[in-house]
Amino acid sequence: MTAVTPAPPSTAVAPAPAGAAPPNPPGRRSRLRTAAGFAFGAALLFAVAPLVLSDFRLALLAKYLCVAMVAVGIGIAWGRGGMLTLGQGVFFGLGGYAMAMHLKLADAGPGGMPDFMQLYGQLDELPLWWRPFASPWFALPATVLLPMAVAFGLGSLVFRRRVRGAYFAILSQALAAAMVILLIGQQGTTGGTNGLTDIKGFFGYDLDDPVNQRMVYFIIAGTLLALLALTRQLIHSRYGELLVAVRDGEERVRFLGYDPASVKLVAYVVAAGMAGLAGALFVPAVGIISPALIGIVPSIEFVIGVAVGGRATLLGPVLGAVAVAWARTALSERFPGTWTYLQGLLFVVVVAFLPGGLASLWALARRRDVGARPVRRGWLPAARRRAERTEVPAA
Amino acid sequence: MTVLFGQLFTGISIGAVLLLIALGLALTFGQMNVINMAHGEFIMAGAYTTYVLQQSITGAGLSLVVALPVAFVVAGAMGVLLEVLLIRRLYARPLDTLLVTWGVSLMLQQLARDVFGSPNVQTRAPELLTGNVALPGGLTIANNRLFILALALAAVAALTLALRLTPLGRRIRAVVQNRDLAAVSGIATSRVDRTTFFLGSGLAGVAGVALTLLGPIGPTMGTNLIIDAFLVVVVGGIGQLKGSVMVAFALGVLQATGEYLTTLSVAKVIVFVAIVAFLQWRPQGLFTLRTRSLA
Amino acid sequence: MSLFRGRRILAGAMTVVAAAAMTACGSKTTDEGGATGVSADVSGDTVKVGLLNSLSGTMAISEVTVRDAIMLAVEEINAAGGVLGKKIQPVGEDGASDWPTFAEKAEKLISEDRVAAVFGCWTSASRKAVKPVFEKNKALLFYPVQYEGLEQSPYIFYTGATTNQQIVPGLDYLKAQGAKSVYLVGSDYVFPRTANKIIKAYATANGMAVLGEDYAPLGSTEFGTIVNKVKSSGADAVFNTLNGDSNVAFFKEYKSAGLTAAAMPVVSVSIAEEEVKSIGTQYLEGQLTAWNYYQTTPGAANSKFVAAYKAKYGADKPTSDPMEAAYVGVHLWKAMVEKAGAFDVEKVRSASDGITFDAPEGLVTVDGKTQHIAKTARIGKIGADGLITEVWNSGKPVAPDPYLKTYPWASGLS
Amino acid sequence: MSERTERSEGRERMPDRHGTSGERLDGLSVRDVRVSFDGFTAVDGVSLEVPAGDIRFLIGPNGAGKTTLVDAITGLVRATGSVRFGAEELLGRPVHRISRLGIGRTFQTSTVFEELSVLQNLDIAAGARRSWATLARRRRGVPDEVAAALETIGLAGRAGHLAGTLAHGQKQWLEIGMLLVQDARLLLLDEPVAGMSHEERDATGALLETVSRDRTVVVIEHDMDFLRRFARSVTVLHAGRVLSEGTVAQVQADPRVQEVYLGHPVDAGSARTGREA
Repeated sequence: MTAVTPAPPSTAVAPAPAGAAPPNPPGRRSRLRTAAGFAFGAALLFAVAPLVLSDFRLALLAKYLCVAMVAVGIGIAWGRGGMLTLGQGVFFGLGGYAMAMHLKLADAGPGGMPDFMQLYGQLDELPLWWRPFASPWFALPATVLLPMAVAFGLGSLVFRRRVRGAYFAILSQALAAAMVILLIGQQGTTGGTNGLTDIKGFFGYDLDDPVNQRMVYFIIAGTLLALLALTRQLIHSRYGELLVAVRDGEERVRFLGYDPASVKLVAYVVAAGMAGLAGALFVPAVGIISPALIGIVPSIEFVIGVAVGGRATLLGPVLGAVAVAWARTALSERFPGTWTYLQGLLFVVVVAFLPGGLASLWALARRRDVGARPVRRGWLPAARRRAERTEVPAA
Repeated sequence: MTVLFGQLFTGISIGAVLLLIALGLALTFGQMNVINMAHGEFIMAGAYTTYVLQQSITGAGLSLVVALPVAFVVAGAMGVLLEVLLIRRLYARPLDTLLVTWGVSLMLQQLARDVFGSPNVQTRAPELLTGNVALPGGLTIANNRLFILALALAAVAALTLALRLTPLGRRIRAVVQNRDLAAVSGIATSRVDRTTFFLGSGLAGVAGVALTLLGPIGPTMGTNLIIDAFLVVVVGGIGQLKGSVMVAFALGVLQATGEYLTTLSVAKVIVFVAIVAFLQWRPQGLFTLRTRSLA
Repeated sequence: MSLFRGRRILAGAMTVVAAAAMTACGSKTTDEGGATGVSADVSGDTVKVGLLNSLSGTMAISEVTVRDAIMLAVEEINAAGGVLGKKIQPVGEDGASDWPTFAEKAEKLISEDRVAAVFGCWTSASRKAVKPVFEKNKALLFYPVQYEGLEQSPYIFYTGATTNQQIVPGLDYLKAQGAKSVYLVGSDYVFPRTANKIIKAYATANGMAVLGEDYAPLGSTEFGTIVNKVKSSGADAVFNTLNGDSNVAFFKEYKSAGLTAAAMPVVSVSIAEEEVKSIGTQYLEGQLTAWNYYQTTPGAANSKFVAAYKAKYGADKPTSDPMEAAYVGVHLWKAMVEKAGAFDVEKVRSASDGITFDAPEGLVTVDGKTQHIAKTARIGKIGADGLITEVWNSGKPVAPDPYLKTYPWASGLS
Repeated sequence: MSERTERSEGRERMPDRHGTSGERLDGLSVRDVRVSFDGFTAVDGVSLEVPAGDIRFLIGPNGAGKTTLVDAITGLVRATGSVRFGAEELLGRPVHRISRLGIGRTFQTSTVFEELSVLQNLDIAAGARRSWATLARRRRGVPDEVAAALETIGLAGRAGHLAGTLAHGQKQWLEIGMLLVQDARLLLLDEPVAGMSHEERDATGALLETVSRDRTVVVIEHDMDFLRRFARSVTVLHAGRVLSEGTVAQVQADPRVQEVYLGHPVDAGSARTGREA
């Protein structure tokens, strides 16, 4: 029970057993919808977007999709698991730095050192902890495993001690702040506030070349779709049901003989892995990773996207993240002086008056069956309300 | 030795600032469960109030004295407006208050930028508060720090007395402890909520006035303070003023010690790590209202 | 059942598409000259230039005034007939104090708006973030702020001071005043750390003692400990590379601790007239600054600049070094374009060497090799009226030396 | 892990009614249990024996320590003394471990997962011993013990409904059903019939009798009528101590009980809001 094994993705395509139609799991029609949805999404991302968007806009979309990956993870941890994590920037950053370190080393060539180290660090040789990242066999898995390991460490401490609700939110926020300070303080080896910039190549491909930028976009789009498939499986698995149960009644689940800490831990670790992957892909897409992407503000912005889209749905976080990022770009281009008002207003209106997010508009428009969730008025179940209000259970 | 005493006082004065900025949150977050990210902008409003008053009241000392109550009312009114317009709808989902008020804080910052300009503005401090008290052994204690310490302690005392002794305070405590029971006992809970929010936000305004003696007055001043303030309340324990008071000073001294022995950056990290470790030990903070409740 | 198979096929198709995209004729890093620049759109009777500054976020404090100064220069040039007969059409973007946003907006200005040049950026981090974008697209950036040196991009013109035009003169001045020891206080980021390395090398070579070195996180406003340490160190002077909000808190603490400009002067490199105004002369009177320009700098060019700026933005608005450098940048670009006779970036670059401009700070000359400009170094003292008056200057423009190659004591630095 | 997987998979196929028949029936033994909060002693040295298969009612005025005692047994609050179920000592174990020893409880306010269906609620309750591999897969079909529990609690027709849409009584039954599939051999029910109609009370009582055939049941209840009809034995708590114990008749005849308890006949109503509630 305490072992942590995330859902193996291969089960995503396991055939349904004949006969015994269970009342709840998605039926034929829903499967049809899913397949159609995926096909539509793939067509949109792989065919339409590259055709209609300029190189510059496509690169922006690639950036948005990275943010969307983080959002998918937050959707699991927060929407499904009730853990409002305001520190996803940390995991995004860990993934991004791991990737950027590798790419910087690859740019520098064998035995070379990243330019900034000589400039700011006056180092004669590569610091020890940089060295493993020269190997793609270390760096690539590290982009995902490193954030997951950190999440595992922190999560197993925090969840077991039942730190939750606002406590957890603020603690994760403090984590983001601490990470930023730590990175900036180590300027000679991390690039300080500048971060790691000027990344030229991606596994031998020149990132200045628009064709290669397009390739990076396709990789990102493909990864996002894969993550969505994985998430869909997770949500509909028994674990997914259990996670919702933990969100709505952690103590009750404990009395059923589960250890809610492990249940939450899995969701948190998965979300961290997704954020790490997103950070790793962000680096070739944008060419920079810096503390500015990790701190409190970007971490909240990740969450805002999820809230705007619809936290507990599968697609809500993706659409919300893309919509918020797009709105940010579009508004700031159109109204450079006043866009912050509009952005703030968007958050306020959506979160306060449309708690199910934009996805709930869709759901309201076409009443969906029982399996899907945040449709009803009031949206938050009584049990959840209690869980959030009553932050102080007898220890 | 002088330096050590100096550091101890620095720690205490950092604690006093933390306490002052956290005190309002101890009410709104601690008592009402509202995570108000715009609290920092209420502090900013207090600071700008001082600035505006100095445009017409030329005496620095007088303007400061006038600014304290005015800022309390200004920030308190902003808080009430926020409560009535938004937060009232969100009592059932405290975590969402965080996101909504964050949006509000963005807008308030931009508003400050448009009204007062992007650069920081200056206020004059009374000459008395820019000097220091010399103690034997070469030790000096800055007057503005003493003033803030006194102000923080006075605010705590006033708030404690108000909560303990006044009918309003009793009502606030009743609503905190059992909203439904308070409601059926004839307490207008929504009015109590509004009053509590007024007090909490008003205290932010007072903190803003005090901070003009120490730091910058600008559109982003609030964002730098808000996390520290929340940490104080979280570690202190929700619903307890004494927790916040003790934790503010403890964190202040810890930070000052860390700063002295290492660097400012490392000290900040040390404080964060200490907080995580502390919450491992006491997940509900230093002091908790023990209640039996499920989930 | 069949649907699942359908999805598997779909997944397969996606993989194929992705694989195809990967192998599709992208150039490898080893190929030469893969990317080509985007040329500016100069087809109409206007020419677009980009303005890239933070209008929101923490850096807006400083960068908004730079934007104002750029706009003033643009208007002046347009009023005088434009550049090569074309009116300048400014396209403004908000960098939002966020480095990746700077990169995004730079890319947008270059490839969507097809501007002829971009003016802006403030922090080193934002410059580092946009540098690859300008180099990739072979587009021009005019960077208006004093910085830590050690950089020379072919597509950036640095119109602010590099270290040998600001920090080194500041140290020279302290040395001449008889300072035997300094204490270093800075914000925790690239510029102060690099500056302090230079200062330490200088101090070692010149028999000055560095009694301490402390950094505050960016935006930090708690200076009790640092001032405590500074005070007990008994240094002759403090060299201050703090940035933004931290300066306000530092000087308030400094005064409260009983430290004065007479007993322990502070030389600041990030405090200009605008900052003086926001900190208050109550705390700053008598302290020193190192820059290349002050509002009080004598000369007809400056009188005209100050008058024009105040007329446009208000009599209470001071002018400062970064604003002036930004203003000068636009005029230098105009001169380069006119000398080259074209907006083409490569032609502008090769025409740049030796361009001079009678700037508010005095005569400046572009050094085509480093793409920095020769400027006069000036040490100033902050007065009770909030203005800074010059107490020393280098007498003639100091040639830019971003890598400090002409200073023997700095040989180990770059 | 693999061994566990087999067991849990095997359990799902088991034809027995609730997967419990044939397992041993244990009694609860509480010895000198004390619980105090910040100086206030809520349970002050309670000892009681509940024999296997009993339906024991815990009664007592508001603040007597009934719920706190159940909290102590289930690990929610720290206590000193000894609580044994069968051969296992419960005190000092974490909540979920105690639960896995076969101790199940309900709460005064119903705590079903309102956003999940009845079936999903029961499936989760049945699954505490499932391996992660099982958890990662979707539920296909209805596990046998869940189907049996659906029958027992009479909610077979509403399996697909969201638990939040059930009537109050039905939620309570769902909670009991969750204990059944959870394989609880000791059921601790906190005011199961509060707020129920007469018909619902009768049905609940009948359910308790069915359930107690192969389980031990402890009920906290204020409803005297319900107690008289369904209790097999009664323990009266007062001020954190055992005041009286015996059959319904014995307890009713005890003068001490009459003094402290029957003097406050309408406890049930006010109990909802106080600390004890």
